Amino acid sequence: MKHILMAAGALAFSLTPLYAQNFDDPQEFAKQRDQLQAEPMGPEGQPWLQYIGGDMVDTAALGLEAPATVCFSNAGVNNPWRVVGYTNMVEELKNHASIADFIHVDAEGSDDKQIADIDDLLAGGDCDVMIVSPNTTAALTPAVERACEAMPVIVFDRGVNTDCPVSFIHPVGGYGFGIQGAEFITSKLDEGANVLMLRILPGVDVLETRYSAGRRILEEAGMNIVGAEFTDGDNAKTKSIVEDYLMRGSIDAVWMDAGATAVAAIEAFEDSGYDIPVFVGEDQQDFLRKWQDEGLTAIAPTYPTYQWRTAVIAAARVIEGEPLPGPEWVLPQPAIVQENLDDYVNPAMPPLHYAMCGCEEMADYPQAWGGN
Amino acid sequence: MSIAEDTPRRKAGFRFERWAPLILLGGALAIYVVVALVTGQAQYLTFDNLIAILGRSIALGITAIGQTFVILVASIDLSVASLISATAVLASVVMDGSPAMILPAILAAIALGGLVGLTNGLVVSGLKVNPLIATLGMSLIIQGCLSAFVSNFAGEVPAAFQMFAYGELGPFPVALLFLGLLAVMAWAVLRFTKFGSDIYAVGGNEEAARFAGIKTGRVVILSHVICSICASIAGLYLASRLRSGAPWIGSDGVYDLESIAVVVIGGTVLAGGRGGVWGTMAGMLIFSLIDSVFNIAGVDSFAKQVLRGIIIVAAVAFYAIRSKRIVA
Amino acid sequence: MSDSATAPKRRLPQINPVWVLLTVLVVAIIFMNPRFIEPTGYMNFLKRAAPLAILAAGQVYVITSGGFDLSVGSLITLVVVGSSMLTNNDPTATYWVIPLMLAMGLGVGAVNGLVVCFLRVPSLIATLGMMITLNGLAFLWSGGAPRGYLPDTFRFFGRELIRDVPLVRFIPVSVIVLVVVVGLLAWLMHRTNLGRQVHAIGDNPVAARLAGVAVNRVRITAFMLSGLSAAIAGILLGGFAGVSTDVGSGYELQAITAAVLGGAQLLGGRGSVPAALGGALALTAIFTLLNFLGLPQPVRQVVQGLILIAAVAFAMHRRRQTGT
Amino acid sequence: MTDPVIEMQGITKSFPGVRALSGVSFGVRPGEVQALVGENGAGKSTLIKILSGVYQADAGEVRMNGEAVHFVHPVESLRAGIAVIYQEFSLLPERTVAQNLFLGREPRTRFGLIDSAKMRADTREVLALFAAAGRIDPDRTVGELDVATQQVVEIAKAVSTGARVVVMDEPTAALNEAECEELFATVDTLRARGVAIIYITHRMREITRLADRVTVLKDGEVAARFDEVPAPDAIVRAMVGRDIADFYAPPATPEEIGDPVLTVRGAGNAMLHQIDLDVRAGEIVGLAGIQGAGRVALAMALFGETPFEHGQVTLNGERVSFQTPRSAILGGIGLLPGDRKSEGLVLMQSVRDNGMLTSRAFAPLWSSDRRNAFTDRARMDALLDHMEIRAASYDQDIRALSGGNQQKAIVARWLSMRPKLLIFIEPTRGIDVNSKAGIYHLMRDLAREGAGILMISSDLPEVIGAADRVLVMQEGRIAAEFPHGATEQDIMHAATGETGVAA
Repeated sequence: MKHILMAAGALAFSLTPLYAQNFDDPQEFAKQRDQLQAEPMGPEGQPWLQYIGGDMVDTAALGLEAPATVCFSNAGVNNPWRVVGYTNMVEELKNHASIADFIHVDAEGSDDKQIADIDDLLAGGDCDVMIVSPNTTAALTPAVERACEAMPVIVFDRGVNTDCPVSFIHPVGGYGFGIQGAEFITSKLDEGANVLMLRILPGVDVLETRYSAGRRILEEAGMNIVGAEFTDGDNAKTKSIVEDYLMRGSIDAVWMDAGATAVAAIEAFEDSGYDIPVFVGEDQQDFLRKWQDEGLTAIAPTYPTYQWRTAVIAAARVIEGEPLPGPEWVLPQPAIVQENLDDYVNPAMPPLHYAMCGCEEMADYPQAWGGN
Repeated sequence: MSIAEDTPRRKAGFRFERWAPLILLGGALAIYVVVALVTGQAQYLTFDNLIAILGRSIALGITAIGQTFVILVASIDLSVASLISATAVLASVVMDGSPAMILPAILAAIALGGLVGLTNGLVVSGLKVNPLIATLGMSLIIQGCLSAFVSNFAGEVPAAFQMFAYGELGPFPVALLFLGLLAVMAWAVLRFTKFGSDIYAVGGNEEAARFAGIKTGRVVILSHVICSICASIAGLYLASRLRSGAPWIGSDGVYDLESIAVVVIGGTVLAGGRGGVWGTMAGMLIFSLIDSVFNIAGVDSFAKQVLRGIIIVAAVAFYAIRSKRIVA
Repeated sequence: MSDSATAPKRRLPQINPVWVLLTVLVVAIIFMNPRFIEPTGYMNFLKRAAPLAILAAGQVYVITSGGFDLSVGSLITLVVVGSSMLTNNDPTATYWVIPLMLAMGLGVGAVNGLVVCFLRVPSLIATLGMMITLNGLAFLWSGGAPRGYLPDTFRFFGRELIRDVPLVRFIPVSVIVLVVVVGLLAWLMHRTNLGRQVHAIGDNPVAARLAGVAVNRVRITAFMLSGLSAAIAGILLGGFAGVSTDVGSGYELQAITAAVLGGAQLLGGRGSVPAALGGALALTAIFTLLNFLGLPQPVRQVVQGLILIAAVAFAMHRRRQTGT
Repeated sequence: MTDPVIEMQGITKSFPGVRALSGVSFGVRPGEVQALVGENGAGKSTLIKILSGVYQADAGEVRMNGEAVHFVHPVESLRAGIAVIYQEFSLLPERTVAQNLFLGREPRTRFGLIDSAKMRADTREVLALFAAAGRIDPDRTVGELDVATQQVVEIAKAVSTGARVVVMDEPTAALNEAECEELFATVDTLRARGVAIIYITHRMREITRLADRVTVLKDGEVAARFDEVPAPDAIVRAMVGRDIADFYAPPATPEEIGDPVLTVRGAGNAMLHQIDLDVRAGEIVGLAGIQGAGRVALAMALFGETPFEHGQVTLNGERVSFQTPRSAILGGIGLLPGDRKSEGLVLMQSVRDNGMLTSRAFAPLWSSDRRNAFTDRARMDALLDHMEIRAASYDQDIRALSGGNQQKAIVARWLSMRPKLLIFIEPTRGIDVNSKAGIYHLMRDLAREGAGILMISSDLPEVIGAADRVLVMQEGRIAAEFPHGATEQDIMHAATGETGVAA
């Protein structure tokens, strides 16, 4: 046992300096900060069709004919965000006659399986266009490259390390998310206020960038960060952690890198008999409702699920030979604030529904999303 | 005298257990063909597709070959998933894109596997800790050490090393040939070496093995070392396939429980002493076929899980229901 | 010995090492955080430990009978998700949803038991299959994300406090549930025919069968109690923390760990409900302590792994020393 | 006369609570068959286990070819040339005959791989010593062979080690007459080759046929040593060494025997054929036969574990058809299994728990473990006291008790149920001589209280001495019946089918 620990320790020390990956990139930070302010192009009120930055790619040359088959290699539907997104996607398909067939394969959160899935689709499916939502960036790059050789590829959510896809669709990004929440806290509190940062998991790129951006802004504003804890996205653990912090001292604000456990964190304050401080959550219905019911001082940055619609729209445009924003299609990433909170709260929707879905006008809303 | 002693064993001309994995595999294949035909997707019945199916679960197959060894000696290894992550990360960090470091990285990964296997074996055979607990504890320790220092994809494997996962020799992927070779080697070890014979003896009746002069502790330890080294190789394969290693790839693939399920579906009994590596390969193929059937039939991923759980139990019941032994 | 009827000798009560471990850990926690001795401190601790303790108390039945139950974690998830689907924001639904969930726990346990007894699938595989199946069912039922809130009536058990209690100021409802459930399970295990027979079938199923024990009935009952305890744990967890999709993951291994820390013998024959409670409290105390020490998650995993191996190695060592 | 290859002198060995051997001296010369006889529990097995290094003697020494040896592991004795064929087979059922024969010492090729061809050839060569050779394919898995053939493989395994000393522990227990003759021929072959053979048996006929010398053990001491094979009576007297009438309880008087408790007519299943059987209240019926004759199968059929498929069973005047042990127990049958450790005891539980097991099994699951419809703690303790069970406390784990006390606890289990028919399988196996008498008297007491008793035993003197009537089984049938006082010869003849002695 001792040997193992020593070996692991030695290994670790050799690793740490090399592989503290850079999730704190000032350039990217500044870029996303600008993009949050930028006026998006495209139809107003339909953010899933809007884009920031004006580059377009022509797809007529790809020579596809409608109707065509679209294949979708999905990293997974293993969390509510992806469930809402996938529902958006399925509903959006109904708007596109040019997509005759839609084949969905689900990798259940495994890189290895997703690579195999893409190979399967290439070997046997009659795919004309492929949409990929990669499980992780680096691992899926070779598979996506192979897919690119065979057909046009649309990538969304996480990217890949290649520019071969027709377009990579994503909202502004993790820095933007972190910035919105942290700036809200600094605008509400004075220097030296106690801020607790709650994080889901280490190592996930989109979450790490949220954290680094949030931390940078809080530190620059002179906030006292009392702790940064991982919750594993587990409500019970979140509640326990917050309770433990409350036993040790007061908290003026809670910043979270994802909103899944926001309500549990709020309940920790309630159950321990404390006032609810300034809160950064996300656009999940349970948080929005709590916010509205309790009159919180809060903000809900979003990582909009409407990008799943956009992926289908992009595929349809490829088939129809229409131009689309690319090679990057940057979608706007609005935050829900006090002023527009009422627009997003909908008691008919399930607690884990992501309100920034851009789906309210779709045909089967709200039933398809589990609402009444 | 015990019940067994006084009851003459009935002679069985047809040994069901030997053929059961093939029957199951045949069944899975038939279902695959039928589903492909019924859904009008005959394009899935080509040679290329067969190869793609065979190549679906290489990492699982490599791990399961190792798991076969420990299960045959009536042990079990739950630490393979975290070991896969650890070796994948170790290899990709040591290589760090440099082709010159491929060999040292492979050696380092295998050494780590050997060390973990040795420790597992010592704890199981020396301290007499139940193997389930010993390897579960080991799994937590490895995962903890790993994620203490690495939290994302770390390092990068050079293009040359990606040959392992992506290279092709004629129509066959290199990794598939490697898996075949590994299976043949494992079969040869079990069939032709004294060590292989000892494994069956220790798993079948430890006391009898000890009386025959077999150093049972050594056999258990060596089996664990083989199992862990196989897991390291699976880790190397995944590093090659994913271009890098991350601390979650083993647990995301559920290689611990799935490798056990594959071995058991292949007819190796958890109590040890019976089974073999070809059954395990059949089990792996059954898993791959089921996955492919789900994909071509477009089964919803949640329903897929439900079915998978039922299939595992049903497959094991297929063997076990005939035994009269009380199990717990 | 012929005089044993007149002067029945009792064995000297051997102290189960888990209580020593727990005491050391609690002292360490108090040292780190003196406020732990206030009601808020230890009551929060007990509240947090309650679901695991109940789960471990149920798991002990299966372990003592010679098996494993890996399905409890996903059963917890299914209970939470299912409750949220069924209550559908209706506070009055609680009164039938909770009994239904308890029945579901019993039902899942019964299926586990039937598969083990009649299909003769080893429980490790049978409950692994059940674990995968139930996880899938939870997703399938909810379509991936639960559709309803859990009403306050449902969350009462896991979340509410009974205030103005003399001496301790307040008692969380979940602590009362803990005491009642573990008390009942301990009584069943150590004071009834069921408990003695669970021990017997785990010790030697052939002998038990030839002695007339209804091995299958007892085994299925053990699995049902484990399922029931998982349902109760699920109701507490759902109440404590609200709806989420992976509430129960990892609990199966924690429950086994807690039972083993309490000295339950894997593959059957020995097990104690109070000691499993001790194991669960010790495990929770370890986590709490590591939290106070500011140690990150990875270190916790390593410590958990080391303690698990050390506990069993120590037990085996003791068993060999006493020559049994 | 050649020098002894093995000489054991002054061997003493104690186990907790039991002195198994005291000052035993024993030797065997090359090319002779030395019969080692004694009752169960006389110390034969312990002596052999010391010779082979399973146990270490407390005092005394073992010499091999004149040099003191000290084996601490069976492997060492095996290497030194001592092969022991234990009663419990040590064969691996999933492996082939050849693999079993060469387990742990497989021949290898130049490359270090197992030389299967040589192993197969060597196996054939070894098997050629046996008449059964033609029937045994080296590539068959052992599990597919019948018990007799497995026995041959077990012996062949010992022979194949090239041992100079071979110990056979009741090798004919599972063999029929023809197979016995084959075995005797094999023993002759070995003797002719200069192998020293220690032959443990109960059967006088085998001693007369095979032995050159005889050593009799009794109560852990050498009771007699014969350099020439004496008349069987002399051996028996030395073995028992006491008044047999006192050792066994007196047989039942005609008045004590009542109406039939159990009547079986024309019953059978896959292993049993045309069973007709009566057991009366107050009567002890002995069931003799060689291993595999179906005695245990009959017990298990009556007990519902492997039920009869046809025929009639009447218990206390009522037609019954038990399909499970539970229903049989409810009907009034109790059974003491032959292998206490694997079939009788729940070892990690207390003495009292073992005693109360059955009564608890028939009480409601949720009711108290202290009291049920059949017994309660105080009555169970009284019962255990009555049987004079020696234990530090009834809360003690039962595994710490001696075999005799363990057996009594199992008897107590049944007494609380007041069964009408009690089946004892090998009731005194592994129990020391003094406790044996206790068990016999206990059985007689139970019979006097009105129970019918069916006793299955491989110990012929025990069957003859303890039973009021002896039934002999052969190949799944009841082949003969003898009244109290039959001779061993009569019974053996019937059991091995030499002559169809009808009662």
